[in-house]
Amino acid sequence: MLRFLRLGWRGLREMFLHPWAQLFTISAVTMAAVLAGIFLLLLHNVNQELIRNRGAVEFQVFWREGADMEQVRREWQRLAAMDHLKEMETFTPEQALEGLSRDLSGQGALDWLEEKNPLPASAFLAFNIPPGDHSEIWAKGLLAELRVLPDVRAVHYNPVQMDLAKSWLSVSRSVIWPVMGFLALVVALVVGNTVKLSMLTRRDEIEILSLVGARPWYIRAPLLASGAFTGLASSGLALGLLRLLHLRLEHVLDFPPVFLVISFLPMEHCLLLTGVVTAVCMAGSWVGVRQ
Amino acid sequence: MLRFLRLGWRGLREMFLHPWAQLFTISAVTMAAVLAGIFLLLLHNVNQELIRNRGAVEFQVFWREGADMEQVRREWQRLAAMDHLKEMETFTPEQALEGLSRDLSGQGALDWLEEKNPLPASAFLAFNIPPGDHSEIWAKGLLAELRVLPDVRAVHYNPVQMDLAKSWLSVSRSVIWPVMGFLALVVALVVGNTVKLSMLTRRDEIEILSLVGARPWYIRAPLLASGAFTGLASSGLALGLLRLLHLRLEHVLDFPPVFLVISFLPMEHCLLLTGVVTAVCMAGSWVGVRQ
Amino acid sequence: MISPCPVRGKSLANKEEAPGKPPRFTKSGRAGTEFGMVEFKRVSYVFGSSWALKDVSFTLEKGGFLFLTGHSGAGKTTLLRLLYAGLPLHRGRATVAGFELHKLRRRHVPELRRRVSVVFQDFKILPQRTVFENVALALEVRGVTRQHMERRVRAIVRALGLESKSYTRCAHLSGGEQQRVAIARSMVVNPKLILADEPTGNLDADLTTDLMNIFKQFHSYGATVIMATHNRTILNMVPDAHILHLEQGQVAETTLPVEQDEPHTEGLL
Amino acid sequence: MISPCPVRGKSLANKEEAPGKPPRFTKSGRAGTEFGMVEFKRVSYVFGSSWALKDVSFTLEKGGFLFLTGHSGAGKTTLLRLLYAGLPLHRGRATVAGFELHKLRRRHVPELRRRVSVVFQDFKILPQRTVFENVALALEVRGVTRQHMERRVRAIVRALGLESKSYTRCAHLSGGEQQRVAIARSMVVNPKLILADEPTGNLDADLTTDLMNIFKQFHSYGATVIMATHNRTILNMVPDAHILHLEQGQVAETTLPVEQDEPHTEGLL
Ligand SMILES: Nc1ncnc2c1ncn2[C@@H]1O[C@H](COP(=O)(O)OP(=O)(O)OP(=O)(O)O)[C@@H](O)[C@H]1O
Ligand SMILES: Nc1ncnc2c1ncn2[C@@H]1O[C@H](COP(=O)(O)OP(=O)(O)OP(=O)(O)O)[C@@H](O)[C@H]1O
Ligand SMILES: [Mg+2]
Ligand SMILES: [Mg+2]
Repeated sequence: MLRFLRLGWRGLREMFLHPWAQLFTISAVTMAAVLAGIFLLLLHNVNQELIRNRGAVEFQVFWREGADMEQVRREWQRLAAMDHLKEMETFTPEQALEGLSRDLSGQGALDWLEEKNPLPASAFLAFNIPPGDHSEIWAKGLLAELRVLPDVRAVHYNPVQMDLAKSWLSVSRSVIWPVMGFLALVVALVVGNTVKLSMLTRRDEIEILSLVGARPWYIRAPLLASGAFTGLASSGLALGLLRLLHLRLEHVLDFPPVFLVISFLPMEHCLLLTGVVTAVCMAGSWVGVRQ
Repeated sequence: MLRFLRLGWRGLREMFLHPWAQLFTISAVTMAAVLAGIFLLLLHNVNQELIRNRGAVEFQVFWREGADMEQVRREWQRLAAMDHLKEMETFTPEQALEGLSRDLSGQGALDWLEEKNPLPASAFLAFNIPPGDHSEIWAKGLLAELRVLPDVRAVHYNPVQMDLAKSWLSVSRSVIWPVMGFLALVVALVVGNTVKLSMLTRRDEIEILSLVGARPWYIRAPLLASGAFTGLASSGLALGLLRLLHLRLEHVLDFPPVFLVISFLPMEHCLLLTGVVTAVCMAGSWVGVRQ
Repeated sequence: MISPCPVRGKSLANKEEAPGKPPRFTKSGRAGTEFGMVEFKRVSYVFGSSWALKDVSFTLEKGGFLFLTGHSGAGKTTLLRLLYAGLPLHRGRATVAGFELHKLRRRHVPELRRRVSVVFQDFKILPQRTVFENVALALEVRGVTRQHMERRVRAIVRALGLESKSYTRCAHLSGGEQQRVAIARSMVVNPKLILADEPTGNLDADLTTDLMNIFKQFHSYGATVIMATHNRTILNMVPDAHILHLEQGQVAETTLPVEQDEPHTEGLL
Repeated sequence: MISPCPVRGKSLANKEEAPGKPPRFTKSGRAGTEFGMVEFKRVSYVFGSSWALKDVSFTLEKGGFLFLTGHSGAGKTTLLRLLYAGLPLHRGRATVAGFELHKLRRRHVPELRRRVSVVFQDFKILPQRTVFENVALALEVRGVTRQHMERRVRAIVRALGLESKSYTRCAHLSGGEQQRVAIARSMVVNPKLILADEPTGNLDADLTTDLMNIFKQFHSYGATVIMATHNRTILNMVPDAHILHLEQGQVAETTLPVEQDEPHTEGLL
């Protein structure tokens, strides 16, 4: 074990024998990692947006004209306590007329209707779709539940909304992971090739070590150590650069109707990036010895 | 000239003396180019979406109640011929009531209003913002123009819409180009470093050529040729891979409310990618000789 | 002068297996012959279509001294490369340092190379490392402790007149100095079998004499030496040395006892 | 035997400037001295803190033959490196092949190197290319046409006994064969000034004699030769050769006429 550490330490010292090659390698790996990181950042934020928006199913509940407002209000209270409710807005007939009037002209155009208000009481309910695949059935159940409320005349619900949610789910399943995988592959190839290329500059060294009787692990341990160092240094640098980029762009989408504050990669993603890059660098060093 | 071509040809032949290094280089460069290409594809499609949606300013024009429908219709025809008009929808009072009624319950709830329709004639107009920075002034002018139409009681227009358009413009100005620039830089670094690294494997060769009296351009011409080849081959491969990826993902966002068919990079972008990668490879070869 | 057999330092070549000990396993390519002996039986080697070695047979007893001579391209380096498993042995049988080369497994190659010290014709030193580091490499690879290493490296470096260059990178050495580094690296492990390929090509007469004295000293302490050379003057420096003269890959002349049994066997078939 | 001065082939070294022609410009480092002459005046060279050459002065007339001798590390290679601008000349003045080394501009280095043919101690051949390609390289660099090139390369390769290896990669050659490729490359351009650094280190006596005959032939046709060597036997092979013996970077002994004016001038100041 001590010997292994010593060999690793030697690997790190030896990196300075080829400072240029090392510098090139680290910067190329860093840049590849930055590219991957930008993708991760993008996917992470898109995914967050999706998660925030996807699950909402919206219902509009209309009560009978002239329903007892006392009872309707009591029902509203019951509705407000329902599971998975995300948002609820209620309209008395007066509020509805006011809104309609405002929508139409903003000048009290329908004031003359006030005495004989034709509009019913209504409520707008948005529910988060609970996790699981039975969202359709669940929504149907909810619809039925709402329809049988006393004095409710009609419940509208928009199945397109459900489609959208389902589509997003399928997109994030069918695109995001394959794209991530492809991305990881690309980064692995770039990083691996860069490392292998820099191994080529050390081929003579490896040959000589083997000629004087070094065991394979004696040759490899230092290379693995320097591979690990390259990977850690590069991914560290890459995360630093990403953070800078993020600070620069954090609020760039934070304007009126979008209000999207770009969030940085969560810890797991950072660790993932570091891990993958380091692993690939070490694998590159390992394979490089065979060439 | 002929000599130069011969040297270039020699450069290409010599690539096969270091097949591994060349293969690594080409695949690393290809992968970097693919990453850049994915970004380009993304930006291109986002940008297209923005261009399609950004410029619309929407106006709602309400006529006085009981205005002469013949005259209103004539005005509609004039409006339909306006510059930059993107979309126009017109509503007679009957249509408006029908829509309202449908919106409220879908069951002819407001049928009893038909005799004494309280709603005015109205029109929905969406204009593309013409290029240039004076969109605000232009929109104000348009608003004034619409307000003075005979019998028009009110014109509503949503300044948020304008904000959105302006914000998108500023985003695409403040984000997309910096990101593209950064991206180009990153690709240049990855590619350049990879090429320089592969030059390291040819350092002895360069030294020997110089020792036997080769002029600098005699050394460089073949390297530039092989750099150019590397760049062209890599960007060609990268475009091929991108196209495959595109074919795979073309219709993945083409579902109900999004309807986004991802389009491939236009010719100019492809040429740009090829050009940048090739130039960077050649520059890398050029610089590599000094190291 | 350095002592090839230091009293305290154990002989490194034998670190893992004492000479004369019976072989522990033979499947892996370990031979039943005595450690330190070199034996070739009808060994041939082909590069592509040209024969670098053809039916070479000889036996060098433990502690022998053999000069390999022959014109440029005769196959001297090829023969030595076979001995340290720098080339795989496909035709014929050979035994060296207790290993049977024709049965040698990949994972036993490092072990073989720790028993056989080689001075390469093209030096094969690491240009970016110092003289000290290059020489110490051979010990480091064998897991020798730091203090012991320092002492031995200093001694051999001094013996070869490289003291003042100890901390110079090998890329900055003259041709002869590089050659001496290569020699020092092979000597520092106190080898029992030394293969030296043209070790005096870049050295002047005085240095050559000094160097041959070092080789002779190792030899007198029991090391087996095989040296490929063009330099006729050094042939006379070792009175009891054998000579194997190669011509186009074949043994043209030799002072070694030649076994005649193999062609005989062939005649019987 | 190859002819150093072919009747039809023009002398390549003089392609750009005929010998004896007055120099066209002196600012750039071209000298007023006769082409082909080598002159050193109080030349020194320091690597870091150690003097590789110290106050070396000599004059070698056009067509002269000079052996550089000296122990390993004496500075022979350093002297030759200065001559082909492999090292920059900072102290002293030197003239070679019509160039003043102390004034030499970077862009004139290729021109200088086309006039000076060098056999490097470590060969400096391209291992991945064939023998033919390596030898042809020297001609290619000078822009020689293909047919002329083939003829000359074949002739020199035959003269050095490498015919059968013409299309072998140099990585697959023996040490002596590689050395001969390096020699062939320097000879193929029909040089007027040859610098050879230890050209016989890996060659046996017969080949050395052959090779020296080639050098002598070039010499007899008017080429200037400077050869660094350890091999004392070859010193006698060229009867009219001069010897410059270096010791720790200083001229210890020489058969060249030594100019005494510089120390004299110093005495006057
Ligand atoms: N890797 C190789 N591939 C093909 N041929 C080779 C290879 N190595 C050596 N040869 C050929 O095998 C023959 C013997 O080579 P070897 O190196 O053994 O000669 P040598 O006796 O050491 O010569 P020298 O004295 O010049 O070093 C030569 O003709 C050489 O060209
Ligand atoms: N690049 C360098 N950096 C530092 N010192 C050097 C360098 N090249 C040579 N030297 C030193 O300069 C001295 C002269 O070296 P040089 O190569 O000229 O010797 P040489 O006479 O050719 O020796 P040999 O016969 O061994 O080839 C040596 O001590 C050497 O170590
Ligand atoms: Mg040899
Ligand atoms: Mg030298």
